[in-house]
Amino acid sequence: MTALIVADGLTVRYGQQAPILWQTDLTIATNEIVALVGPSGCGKSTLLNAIAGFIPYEGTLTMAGDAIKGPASQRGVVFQNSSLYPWYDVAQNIGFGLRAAQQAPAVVQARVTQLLQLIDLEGQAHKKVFALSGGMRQRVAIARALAPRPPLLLLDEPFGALDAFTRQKMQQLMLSIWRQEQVSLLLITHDLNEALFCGSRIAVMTSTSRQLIATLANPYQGRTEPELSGVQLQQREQFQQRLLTLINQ
Amino acid sequence: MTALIVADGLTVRYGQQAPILWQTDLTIATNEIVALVGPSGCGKSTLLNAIAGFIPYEGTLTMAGDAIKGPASQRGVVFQNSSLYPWYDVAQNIGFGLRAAQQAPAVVQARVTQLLQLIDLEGQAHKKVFALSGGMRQRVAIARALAPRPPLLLLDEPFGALDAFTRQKMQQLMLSIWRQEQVSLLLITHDLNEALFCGSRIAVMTSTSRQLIATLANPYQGRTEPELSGVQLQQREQFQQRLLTLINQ
Amino acid sequence: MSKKRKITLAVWLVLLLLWEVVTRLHLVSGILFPAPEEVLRTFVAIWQHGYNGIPFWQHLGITLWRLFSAILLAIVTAVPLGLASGMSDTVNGLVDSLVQFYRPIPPLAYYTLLILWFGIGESSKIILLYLAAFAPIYLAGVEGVRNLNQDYQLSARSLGASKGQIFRWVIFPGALPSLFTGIRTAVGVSFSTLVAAEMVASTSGIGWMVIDASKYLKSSVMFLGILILGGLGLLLDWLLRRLERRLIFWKGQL
Amino acid sequence: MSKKRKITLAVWLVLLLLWEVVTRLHLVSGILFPAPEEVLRTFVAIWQHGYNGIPFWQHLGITLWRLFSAILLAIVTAVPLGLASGMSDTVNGLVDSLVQFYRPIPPLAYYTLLILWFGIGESSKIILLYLAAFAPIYLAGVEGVRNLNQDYQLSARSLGASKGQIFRWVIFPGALPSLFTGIRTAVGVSFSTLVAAEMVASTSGIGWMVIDASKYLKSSVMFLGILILGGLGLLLDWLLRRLERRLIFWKGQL
Amino acid sequence: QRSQTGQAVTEIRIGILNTPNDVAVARQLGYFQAAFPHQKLKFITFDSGVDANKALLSGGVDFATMGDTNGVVALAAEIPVQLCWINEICGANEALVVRRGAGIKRVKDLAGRKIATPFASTSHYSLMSALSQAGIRDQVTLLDMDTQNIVAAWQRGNIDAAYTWQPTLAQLLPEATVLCDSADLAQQGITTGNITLVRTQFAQAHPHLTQRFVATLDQAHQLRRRHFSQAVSAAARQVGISQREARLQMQGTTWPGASAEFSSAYLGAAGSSGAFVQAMTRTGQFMAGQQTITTAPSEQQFIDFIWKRGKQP
Ligand SMILES: Nc1ncnc2c1ncn2[C@@H]1O[C@H](COP(=O)(O)OP(=O)(O)OP(=O)(O)O)[C@@H](O)[C@H]1O
Ligand SMILES: Nc1ncnc2c1ncn2[C@@H]1O[C@H](COP(=O)(O)OP(=O)(O)OP(=O)(O)O)[C@@H](O)[C@H]1O
Ligand SMILES: [Mg+2]
Ligand SMILES: [Mg+2]
Repeated sequence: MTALIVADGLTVRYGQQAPILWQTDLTIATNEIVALVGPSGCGKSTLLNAIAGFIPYEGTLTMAGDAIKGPASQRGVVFQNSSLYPWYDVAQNIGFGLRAAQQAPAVVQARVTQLLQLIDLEGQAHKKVFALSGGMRQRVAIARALAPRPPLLLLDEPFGALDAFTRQKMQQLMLSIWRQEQVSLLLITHDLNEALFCGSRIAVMTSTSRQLIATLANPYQGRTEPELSGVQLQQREQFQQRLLTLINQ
Repeated sequence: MTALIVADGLTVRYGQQAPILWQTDLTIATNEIVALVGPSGCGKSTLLNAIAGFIPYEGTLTMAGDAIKGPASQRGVVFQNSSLYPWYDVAQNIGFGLRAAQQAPAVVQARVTQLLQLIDLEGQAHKKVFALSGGMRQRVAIARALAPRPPLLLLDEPFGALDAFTRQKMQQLMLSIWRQEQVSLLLITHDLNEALFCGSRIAVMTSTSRQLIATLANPYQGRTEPELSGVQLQQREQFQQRLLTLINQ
Repeated sequence: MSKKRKITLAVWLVLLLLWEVVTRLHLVSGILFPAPEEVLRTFVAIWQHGYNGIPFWQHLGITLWRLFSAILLAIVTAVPLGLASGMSDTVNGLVDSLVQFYRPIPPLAYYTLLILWFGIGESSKIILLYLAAFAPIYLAGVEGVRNLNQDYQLSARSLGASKGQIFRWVIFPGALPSLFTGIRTAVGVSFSTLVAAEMVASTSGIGWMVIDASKYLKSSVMFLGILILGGLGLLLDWLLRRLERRLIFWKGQL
Repeated sequence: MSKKRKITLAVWLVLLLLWEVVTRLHLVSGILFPAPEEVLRTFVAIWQHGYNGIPFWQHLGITLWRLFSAILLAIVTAVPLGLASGMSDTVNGLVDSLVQFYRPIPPLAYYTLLILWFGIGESSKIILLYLAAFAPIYLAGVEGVRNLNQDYQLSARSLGASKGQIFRWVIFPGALPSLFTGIRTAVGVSFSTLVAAEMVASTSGIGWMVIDASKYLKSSVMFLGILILGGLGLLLDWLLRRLERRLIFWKGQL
Repeated sequence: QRSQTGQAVTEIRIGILNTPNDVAVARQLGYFQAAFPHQKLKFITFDSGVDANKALLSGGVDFATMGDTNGVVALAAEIPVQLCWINEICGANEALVVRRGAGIKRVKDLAGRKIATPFASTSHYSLMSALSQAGIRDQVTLLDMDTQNIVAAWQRGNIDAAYTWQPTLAQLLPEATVLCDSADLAQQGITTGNITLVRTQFAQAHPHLTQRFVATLDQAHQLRRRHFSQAVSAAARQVGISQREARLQMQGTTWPGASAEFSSAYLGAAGSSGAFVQAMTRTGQFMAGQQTITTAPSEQQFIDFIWKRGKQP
């Protein structure tokens, strides 16, 4: 396992204020999913935005050995507040990255159609984005980030507005993409179950830590409750409790 | 129990398109919490927006007997995408409704301070809203809607961006407010556990129903898992399964 | 008819009535304030026989040609330059102070220089109108970019869009509402520079007609010219707004 | 010094150099294109002895007074009217077509009417500048409201805000970025109407100085006037932008 | 048509004033077409000599008609032009009028009053001269106004007097009396008139054409002398005003004609000075005294300024 993203002594502050992140370290290996959990306002989005190249930082932050200097196509991002382009319809939004990479129109269309199906929005290709429901918007944002097949996906609570069922489908979609393609993910979530289902490792922050306080290997990745024996379920429950305690300490 | 909100044969469409809601009925009684669940894109927000008075409708829709003709201060709303005023700071956003009601500055301040504490944002009174994290924003939006003590609160996935712990706190906050004050709530949520914990009744829509297909009394309101016996837990599980089946049918 | 339309119509009817009454009762001198009928009569006469030996349509045509070529030129140059200046500090450093400097200078003050450099033909007139139209569009471009949510640009770069692509696919549409306001202002401003532009060495054009008439105190022709210019402006603005509604369907949703 | 500033400075130095070279080499006629030294000399002379028997400060003062009273008046009236017109169909029906009608009419065309109604004193000059400044601010107000996310108004009404409160607490701040662009355009436009305004029945003011000089082909005075007007405009715009940065801290975050 | 430099002249551009003058008569009666069958003639109307001067400087026109005060400005500004023709001498068509009943009988009574005139025009110069003669130059408020604005200000009662020309005068006259006109002033040597300037370069390269141009205008002068009403009706049609108006305006002016112009009465014979040249020299001195131009050209400079018909082959 080679390290794709390396953050070493990463410090991030907004303007002249006290730093939000202080000397934190993080490694994301190739083809792993790091689920990042922590209480609201602790700095999860800030960390993700720094990796995305959206905000300046101090310290070391590299992707495949190169310092991160700004947004780039290797790092697909889904914002916490989806920023779809209102002047494009659903299909045009999803195809944006492919058009940017100058793919042939037929290729773009094929991929868009495929993605529309994956996110359960077949037949909505030509809807305006402001005529979408909150959950639909989130799914379009995910599809837009997935479309150009970036080696790293940064997802900031991508399923926050989805009902349980759709959410599960999307989680499974993520995992299957991750299994099929050589892709790494950083997934911010406030749902521990989601973290346990998706994460290869689980990174934890607390309100006051300004750093990752722990990164735990997760033995339950991809395993739904029915798959687990009673003992395993209990162990999982304990693991989850441990995480909760860590987060809120 | 008197009916506060009555929707009778309510039909809502956007422009000339096929109606999103078709002849649906709904009653919200005084001092009850209706939790509305359903898959993404089924029309939950549309229903809430119609009740809020944000979009035109056909059919009957009344609050305390009067037809709803537009937004009004009796109906506090938390949007799915929080629309805080970026030109005001946190405290000014929360105090907006109180200032609109021409409360004395001291009263406004006292209430704002109280609410800041309830939403765990003490000391952040003077932050700019665009310097808030997603979860913080959501909490400010909730506090803003709560501040003027409207008799009806319409909440569109108000806790979607909150971590499990903060989310629980906010749910409990809602319940305690509901118990202490004469207030009714319509709560859209994609989390069945949340619906079960908060809702007096649970209203269900499906992808294709364009109506509420069921409204079920919820015996588990306000009861956390540790409070329930094993049998009760199992019954609750079954109830939840039944809801899931309803939603996704 | 919408309520708004009805009110508008009423306003204009009242104004027309007022005009009629004021001139009927000779409340103001007829030399400088002709009656509506007289203006109408003048219009018919000019429509049929032209003004100064030139048919009405030619006057109108030449004015519109000057205006449209100037505005088109302004749109074509000010839109990319304004957006680029909003995006890039280098471009901003290069052009912004120049635009901000020439912008407040009255056209009448530098018209002399234009005549010296470009002669008294069409080019100096069109350039004058062009300069008047350029500034509001440029400014709207810069502000359109600056007011645009930064997330749009960030996500475009994350999706691998090049600078040019971001320009065309994100900045341009994102600034479009602002640009439209700018273009509407520019149309107004270049219209209102028309008289200055057609004042020198002209023998045709509606602006010239107004100036010429005013010199010989043909007040009904003056009024006619004013009404035509105002009406044209109104019409053009209405067309622009229709276009805007079509193009910027996401207005107020952003 | 930022990179942007450096570039700006370089641009101006290059222009100054070019000017010097062009006049030194007599590439253009010196009659209407004086050398920089000569303009400077004229400036010193006018600074010391005034122009046409009136001290320089008085020329500058009267011009600034006319400008500022006009712009202030325009802000005070056009901001509320524009916002109201963006909010309410009734107000829009009442005033919009009138503004859109007068907006494109060249001031030179209706100046005679202003004199007829308001005389040849300061008022007709200030009104002319006022009318020029009004339209861009009004338009920016209307568009500022229309481009504002509708959720802001809806949530304000849900919070029980009255029409007046929504106006002051939501519409006004929400449209402020747009209004600022409008005001900046208006300042430019009213500056550029200055010569027209001071052309009639005037014997003082920078605009009049330029016109008077151009009548006698005193090119160095003309250039001086142009430079002063451009410089003043630049300065005012810079001040406005500073103010804007302070006031509209949420720019680009919306 | 080839000139001395061997260049074919295909187009002649002529700056004109839109008044019933000799150019208007010549245009209407087709004199120009007859005289220049091989050239395209382009007539460009200028509001004032100010704009005409700029056009001459930029090479936009070859000939331009303007008030003689603007001719002085052109000379003082060293625009490469020459005076080749006097179109008309101002007389009763330009006058100083005062509001009737304002108690103003003589120019002296204007002290403390507001007087409007279009600056840099012949009227401006005439007014300044009249005021200087009365010794009240510094005791009046002068206002720079276009003709139509003079009417507007007059009607509001904002001004007490105005020095202006027809047809504006006619609009003021119902409530006004004439205090003096340009004919009165001309008798005291304060002569004003409209003149035509030619670009020096053009005159030198194409003396034939310049000669023919002058001759064409002289035709109009001759017509006026022989058949006044024919000239009036031609001018009226060309300018688009009524016969009555044209007659009124033309009666107020003098059209000297070529033989008089190139004699000592006006421009002087070859190389020598003439009365009009001397009047212009005084105008230059006066304007320099008013600091409207920086230096007064000398009489010799004015003599050199006149296009020399005598040198023609
Ligand atoms: N402004 C609009 N114009 C047109 N169609 C709209 C508009 N808003 C929503 N819709 C459509 O109405 C349907 C229901 O949307 P709504 O927002 O009510 O869903 P929802 O149940 O709230 O979903 P979610 O859980 O994803 O928020 C969707 O198909 C959506 O595309
Ligand atoms: N643009 C900004 N300027 C200043 N401070 C900011 C800005 N964005 C975020 N912050 C502050 O940084 C801290 C961390 O914010 P961040 O968005 O990273 O939290 P988060 O962990 O993503 O929370 P949530 O789960 O609620 O989204 C918060 O205290 C917030 O107020
Ligand atoms: Mg976050
Ligand atoms: Mg919704």
